[in-house]
Amino acid sequence: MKRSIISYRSYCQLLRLWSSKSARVGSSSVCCVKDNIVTSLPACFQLTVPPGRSYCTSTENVDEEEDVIEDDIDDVGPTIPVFQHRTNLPAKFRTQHDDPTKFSLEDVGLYYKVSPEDYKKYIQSGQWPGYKKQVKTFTEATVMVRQPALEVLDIIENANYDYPPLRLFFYGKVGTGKSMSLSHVVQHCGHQGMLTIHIPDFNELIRHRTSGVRPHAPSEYTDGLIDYTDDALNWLQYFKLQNEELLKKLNIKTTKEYVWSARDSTPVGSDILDLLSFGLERKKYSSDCIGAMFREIKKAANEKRVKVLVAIDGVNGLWKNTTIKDSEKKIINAQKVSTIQHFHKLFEHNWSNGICVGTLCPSVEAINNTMYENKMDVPYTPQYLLKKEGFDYMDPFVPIIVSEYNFKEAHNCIDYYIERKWIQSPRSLTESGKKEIMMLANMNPLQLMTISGRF
Amino acid sequence: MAAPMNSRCISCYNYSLSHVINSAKVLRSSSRLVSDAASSRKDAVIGSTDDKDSKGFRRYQMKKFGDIPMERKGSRFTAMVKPIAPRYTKMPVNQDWTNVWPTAQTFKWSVVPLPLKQGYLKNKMEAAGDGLPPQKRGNTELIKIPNFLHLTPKHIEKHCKAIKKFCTEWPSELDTVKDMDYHFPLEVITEDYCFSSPSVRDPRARTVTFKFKASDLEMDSHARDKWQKLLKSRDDKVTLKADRCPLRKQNYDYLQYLLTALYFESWKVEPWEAEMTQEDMLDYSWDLSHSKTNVVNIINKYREKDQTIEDPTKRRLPYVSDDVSPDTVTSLEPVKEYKQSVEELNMTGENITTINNYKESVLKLLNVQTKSNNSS
Amino acid sequence: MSFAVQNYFRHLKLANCSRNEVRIISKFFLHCSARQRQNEGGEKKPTVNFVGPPDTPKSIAKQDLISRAMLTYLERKQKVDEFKQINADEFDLGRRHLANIMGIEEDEMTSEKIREALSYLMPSSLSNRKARPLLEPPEYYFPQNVGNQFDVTGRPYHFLYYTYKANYYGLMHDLALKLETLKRLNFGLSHTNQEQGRTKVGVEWISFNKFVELFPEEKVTEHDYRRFLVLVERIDDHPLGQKYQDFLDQYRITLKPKSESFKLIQPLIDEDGREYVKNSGKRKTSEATVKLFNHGHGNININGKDITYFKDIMHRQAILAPLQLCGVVDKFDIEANVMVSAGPSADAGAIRIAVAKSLACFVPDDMKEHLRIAGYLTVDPRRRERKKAGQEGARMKFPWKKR
Amino acid sequence: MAASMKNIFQPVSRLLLRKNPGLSVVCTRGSVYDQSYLETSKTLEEIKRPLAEDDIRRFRKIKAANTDDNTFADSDVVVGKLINMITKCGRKEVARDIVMKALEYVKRVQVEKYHKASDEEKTLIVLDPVKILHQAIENGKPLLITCRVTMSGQKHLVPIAPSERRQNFLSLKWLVSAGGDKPHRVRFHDKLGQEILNAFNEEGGLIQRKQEMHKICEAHKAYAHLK
Repeated sequence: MKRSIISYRSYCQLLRLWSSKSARVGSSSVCCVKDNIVTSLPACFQLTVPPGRSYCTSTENVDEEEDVIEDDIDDVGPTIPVFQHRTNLPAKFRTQHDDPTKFSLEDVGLYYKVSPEDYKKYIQSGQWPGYKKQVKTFTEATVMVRQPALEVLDIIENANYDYPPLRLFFYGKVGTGKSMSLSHVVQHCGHQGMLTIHIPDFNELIRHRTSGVRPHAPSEYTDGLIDYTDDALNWLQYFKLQNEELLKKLNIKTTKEYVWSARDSTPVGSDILDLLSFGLERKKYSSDCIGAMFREIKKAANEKRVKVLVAIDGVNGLWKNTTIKDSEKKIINAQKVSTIQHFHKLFEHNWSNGICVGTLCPSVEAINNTMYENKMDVPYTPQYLLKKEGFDYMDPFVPIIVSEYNFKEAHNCIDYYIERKWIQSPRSLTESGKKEIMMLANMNPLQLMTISGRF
Repeated sequence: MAAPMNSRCISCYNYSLSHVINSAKVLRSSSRLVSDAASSRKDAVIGSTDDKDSKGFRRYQMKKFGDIPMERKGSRFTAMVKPIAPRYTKMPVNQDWTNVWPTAQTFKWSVVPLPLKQGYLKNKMEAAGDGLPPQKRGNTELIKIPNFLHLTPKHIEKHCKAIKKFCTEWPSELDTVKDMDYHFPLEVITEDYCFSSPSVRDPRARTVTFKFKASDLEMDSHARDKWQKLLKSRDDKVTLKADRCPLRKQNYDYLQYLLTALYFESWKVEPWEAEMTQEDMLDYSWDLSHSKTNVVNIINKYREKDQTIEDPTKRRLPYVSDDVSPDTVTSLEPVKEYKQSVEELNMTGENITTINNYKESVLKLLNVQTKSNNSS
Repeated sequence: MSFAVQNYFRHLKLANCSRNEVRIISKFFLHCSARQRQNEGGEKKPTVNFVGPPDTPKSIAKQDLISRAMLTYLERKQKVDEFKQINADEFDLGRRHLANIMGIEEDEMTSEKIREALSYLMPSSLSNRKARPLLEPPEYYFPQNVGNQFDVTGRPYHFLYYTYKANYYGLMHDLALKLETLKRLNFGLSHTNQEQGRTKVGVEWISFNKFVELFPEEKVTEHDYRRFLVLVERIDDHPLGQKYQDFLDQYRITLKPKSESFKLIQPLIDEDGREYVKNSGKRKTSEATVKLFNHGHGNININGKDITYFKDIMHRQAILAPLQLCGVVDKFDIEANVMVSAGPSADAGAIRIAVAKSLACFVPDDMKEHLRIAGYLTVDPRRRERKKAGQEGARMKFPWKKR
Repeated sequence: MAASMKNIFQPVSRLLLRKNPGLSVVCTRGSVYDQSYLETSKTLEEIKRPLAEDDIRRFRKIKAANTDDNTFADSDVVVGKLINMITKCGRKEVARDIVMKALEYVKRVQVEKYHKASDEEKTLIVLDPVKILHQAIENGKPLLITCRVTMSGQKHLVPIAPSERRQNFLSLKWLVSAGGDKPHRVRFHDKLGQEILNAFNEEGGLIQRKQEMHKICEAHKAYAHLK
C-alpha cells in the first residue's frame, strides 16, 4: 500500500482547523492509493491506539442500550459529536443556520435544512430516488455541507469574471455525492443572484425510456441535428422555475430578430422571458429557443449584466452515444442532438462572466456499456470518463474529488438517521452498532442511506 | 548381443510364474546347475573345467543323443530347454557397477541385483496366493519408473573425470551476471543433439537464437520509437530466432543481417514521418496533442484581456509577457509543469496522485484565485 | 456318520474324500513322533483368547496322536519357513549389492540408508507410499505367523474358531449373555428408574477404527460394528444397566471439550511493527489467505479493493461476522487475498473462516468458544453434489411420461 | 437410546432398520456432516449465554455457519423464515431483497406517520418494522385448523388445534400469499409491506385468511370428536 499526502491546499487547511480543535486527532490525513483506486482514509481514523494488545470486550447488552451511547464516547475521541439521546442539547450534526451562502469549513460534515421551495428549485431533480423518498419520510430536506462543494464555492466566489469561464468538474465513485455537491453549488449561486443553467440529470437526455418513444424531428435551424422537443421543453420549464424571478429583475432584451417560421418571429428588443414562454408554448421550436436564449444570455453576461453558472450533471454524457436510434436505425450520438449541442457550446471560451461546473458521472458512462455489469464497477477517473474527445475539448479543467464520508461525516449521518427515527434496531443505537453500519456501507453516502434502512 | 538376450527371455517365460515357492525352487535348482552359489558368495564359474580349453575359453560341445533325458515327460521340447539363471546371481558383491549399468536404460530385473518388490495387497488376510507383494521379475511397475541406476555417485565421479580435460578456468572478470551482460551483450543460443539412431542429424540443431537488450543499442528517441514499431514490442529484452535455413551457419548469418537491418532502419527518417499525429505514436507526446493547442488558445485569450489592464500586477497571467505560439509556449514555467502533469496522467495512468498533480498545475496555469490564495 | 462330523472334515479340506474314507480317517489317528510335538510346544498361543486352552488331555494315548490336518499344517509351515530363509538371504545379498552400488561401506547400509538409496535410484511418484518399490527384510511384508490354534487332538482351542471371527463373536456372545442376565433380573420389576441408564454426556462409544484394532487377526466389518453398538446400547439403556457399566467403559472414550483442541498461532510482527496472524480458508473451491492485523482501524483490503469487493450486504456481513460477534469490528484490519474465486458466497466463506481462525488467536477463551458455537471456526465441507446419470440433476428426475 | 444412537451413527443401513424397527434414526441422504455435528447457535443471546458444565456443545463439533448466519443487528429468526418462504428456485438474494424492501416500506410509512403526528400520538406509533412483523405474524396465527380424516370411506374436515410451529408456518404462508395477491403494476415488496402493516392493524389478507379458516372449523365442529 502506497501512501501519499493529498496536496491540495484547502484540504490541508480544513485539517488544520480540525486538528486544532481536537488534540487526539492525527495531524495529517492520508490517502491510500491502491492500484488506481482511491479511498480516503479519514483523519478521525488516526486516533490514538491503546497500548498493548487490546481486546475489545464490548459489553453488548441489549438492555443497556441507552446507557451505552454515552459510555462509549471516550473510545471515539472528544471531538466527535455524539447525539445525546436524553439531554435537550442541540444536536451537533446540524449547522447553526440554514443559509446556504454562509457556510465555512467549520460546518463541514453538518446537515443544513433546505426550505421546501429551494428543495423543489435546486435539489430535488437529479438526486437518487432514495433521497427523494427520504425527504418525504423525514418530512424535511437536509443536505450535508461537504468539503468539495465548499472548495468549488471558494473558487466561484473568488474567481475573476473578466475572463473566459473556468471549468470545474466533480468526480468520484458512484454514490459519493457528486450530484448533491453540484446541487449545493447551484443553490448557493442561485441565492447569490447568479443565473443558473442547470442540467440535473444528463441520463434523462440520452437514455431511451422504456415507456414510449421520444418524439424527435430533424432540426430546422441546423442541418444534420435532431431535436428532442420533449427534453427541451422539460428543461425550459425547469429553467423557468429556477430563474424566472431573476430574469424579471434583469430585464434582458433580445439583440437579434429570430424568425421561427413565416408567421412566428421574435423581434429585436423583446424580453428574454418572452422568448422563454414562446419556447414553452411552441413545442416545435423549444430546442432552437434554448439556443437563442443562450446566445442572449452570453451576450448579457459579456456586458456584465449578470453572472452565469453553468452546472451540468454528467458532463461526460456530451460525447456519449444515446440509446436512441434514428429513422435509419443508427444510434445517434449526443453531439447530433440540438439541445445537447447548445449546452456543449456553453463550455467554449468565447464568452466571459460565467463559470462552468459539472460532474463526471460513472452512471452516465454505464449507459450502453456492455463492459461493466454494474455501474459501481465503472472507473470514475476523469480522463476515462471524458474519453479522448472530451478530454481534448475540456482540457484544461480543474478536477475535484468527492470521496466517501470521513468518520465524522459518517457518524453525523448515522446520528441524523437516528434522530429522524430511521435507524430502529436497538443494538444499532450503540456506538459499536453505528460502527458496524459504517463498515458495511464502506462510509459511502448512498450505501449508508440504503443500508441504514435494514437496521 | 541380441541372440543371447532372446534366449534368456525365452527361458524366463518358461519359469512357472504362479507360485513363489515354485520360483524359490527354480532358483535353487538353477544355482545347482551352474554350480554357482549365491549363498556361498563366490565368483561364478561357468561349467566344469573340462568344458574349457587351455586359455580358459569355453569349448563348444555338440549335443549328443545321450544328453537328452531318456524318460521324456510331456512335451518333447520342454525338457531340452533348461532355464538359465539370471545374470544377477553371478554378480560378485564388489563388482564395478558403472560397467554393469553404464548408461540410462529401463529397469531389467535380471541385471539389478536387488530383491526389489513393488505393489501392495490391500488385505494380507484376504490376498490370494501367498499374500506377498509382487516380485521384481515381470513387474511392469518397476519398468515404468525412470530409474537413476546410471547416475550413482561412482558414475558421476567417472563422468567428471572424463570431461575435466576439456574444461578451462573461468575468467575472473566475468564473475557476476552484470559483468557478463556488459562484456557480452549478445547471447547466441544453439543446440547440439547427440544420439544413437541411424541418422546423426536433428532438425532442431539448426535453430539459432539471439538474445539481447534493446537498451544496449545506441538509439535516440525517434529510433527507439521506430525500433519498437518494427518489432511490435515494447520489451527491452529482444529475442530473435531463426530456423528457416537448412544450415545453422545460414541461420546465424541471417540473424546477423536481420539485427543490422533493424538497427539501421530504425535510424532512418522517412518523409512521411513528419505527418505523424498523436494517434500514431506509441508514447503520449504532449507536443502533438490537442492539449497543447488548447493551452496556447486559452493563454492568448487571457492575454488579450490582460493587455487591457494597465497594472501588470493585476493581470491574470503575470508570467506571460508576449503573445505565445506553439513553439514558445513550453518555455513558460507553469506550462512546463502542466505539460509534465498531463504526460504523467497519460503515461502512468490515472490515480489520486496524478490527478491531483494535474489539478495543481491547472490552478497554477490559469492562476485561479481562491480565498487562501488571496489571503496569502 | 452325522452331518456335523462331515462338516468338520470339510474344514480340514478333506471333503473330497468319499464317505467311507472319511469314516476310516475319523477312526484311525496317525501317530506322530514326540520330537515334532516338542517343536510345536515352542509355538505362540493365540493373542486374544476369551476361552483359554483346554485342559491337558486325560488319556496318554491321545497325547501321542496327532491328526492328519495337524500334519499338513506342520508341513506347510516348514515350507514357509524355508522360503522365508531364502528371502532373508536374498535381502542380505541385495543389501550388500546396494552398498556397493551407492559406494557405501556394507556396515553402514542401515534400513534408513536403504530407503534413502532406493528413493534416489527408483524415484516412484505414486502417491500411495505402500505402492512404491520395496527393499525390506522378509519380516516386513510376510503375514504374521498365526501360530498353533489346535490342540493335539486337532480340535481348535477357541470354541468359536470356525466362525472365522472367534474373538469378535466371543465378545458379542459375552454381551448377549449380559443382556439376558439383565432381562432375567428385571423380570417383573416396574420401569420406574428407566432414565438411570441414559448415556452420559461427554462420553462416546469407541469409533469403528478403534474397534477394528481390537481384533487384529479378524476381518470385522462396519456391519459387525453396528451390531455391536446395538447390543451395547441396549445394555446401557437397560434400567439395570448400571451393573455392567465398568465392563462397558472398556468400549467407551471420554470426550475432551473441543475448546482444548484448538490450535493457536503466535502472532507475527510485520515491517511496520504491527501484530498480525496469517491464515488461509477454503469454501467450495474458493481459496483465500487473510492477514488479520491487531490494533487496526477497520480497514479492509480484499484483492486490492475495499469491502465493496462484495456487492451484496450479506457477503460483507459474512466476512465481518466473527469480528462483530466479538465486538471488534473496527479494532482489526483485514488484508485478504482470494486466490481462487468461485463466486461471492464462496469467497466470503473462505475469508470468514480465515478471519475467524486468526481472530481466535487474539481474543480471550470465552470469545473463542462463542466463535466456535456460532459455527465460524468450522470449515464448511459442503460441495456441489454431482449430477447423476439418468437424472436431470443431482436429485431432480426427468419428467415421468407414461408413453 | 434413539438420541444417543443418532449421535454416533453414520447413515444407517436398511438391514439394521429392518431388524430393529424401534430405532428412530433419520436417514439423511448424502449429508456431508456426520451425525455427531451439532447445529449452530444462531442468535446473539444464545451464543453469549454461558455454557453449562455438561452442555453437549462443549464436546461436539459444530456445523459451519451458513453464509447468511450472522449476529448483526438486522438478523432475526422470523425475518429469516420469511425470506426462506419467499425464495424460489434457490434465488435467495432476490427473496432477501424483497423482504428488506418490504420492511423498509413498513418503516417508511411508520416514520412518516411519526413525524407528522402530534406529540401524544408519537408515543403510540411502533416504528421498528421487525417488531411490527412479529406482531403481524402473531395476529395471523390460526387457533384452529382443519385436517382430513377418512372415516368409513368418507373424508371429513376435522378441526384440530395446531402446534405452535404449524401456527407460525401458516401465518407466514398466508402472509406471503396475501402479498402475492396484487395488481400487475404493484411491486411485490410494496404489497408485502402493506400486508404486514395491515396484519399488524388486525386487517388485510392475512387476517381474512385466518378468519376463513376459523369459519370452516366452526362449520365442521360436528366432526371434532374424530380426532
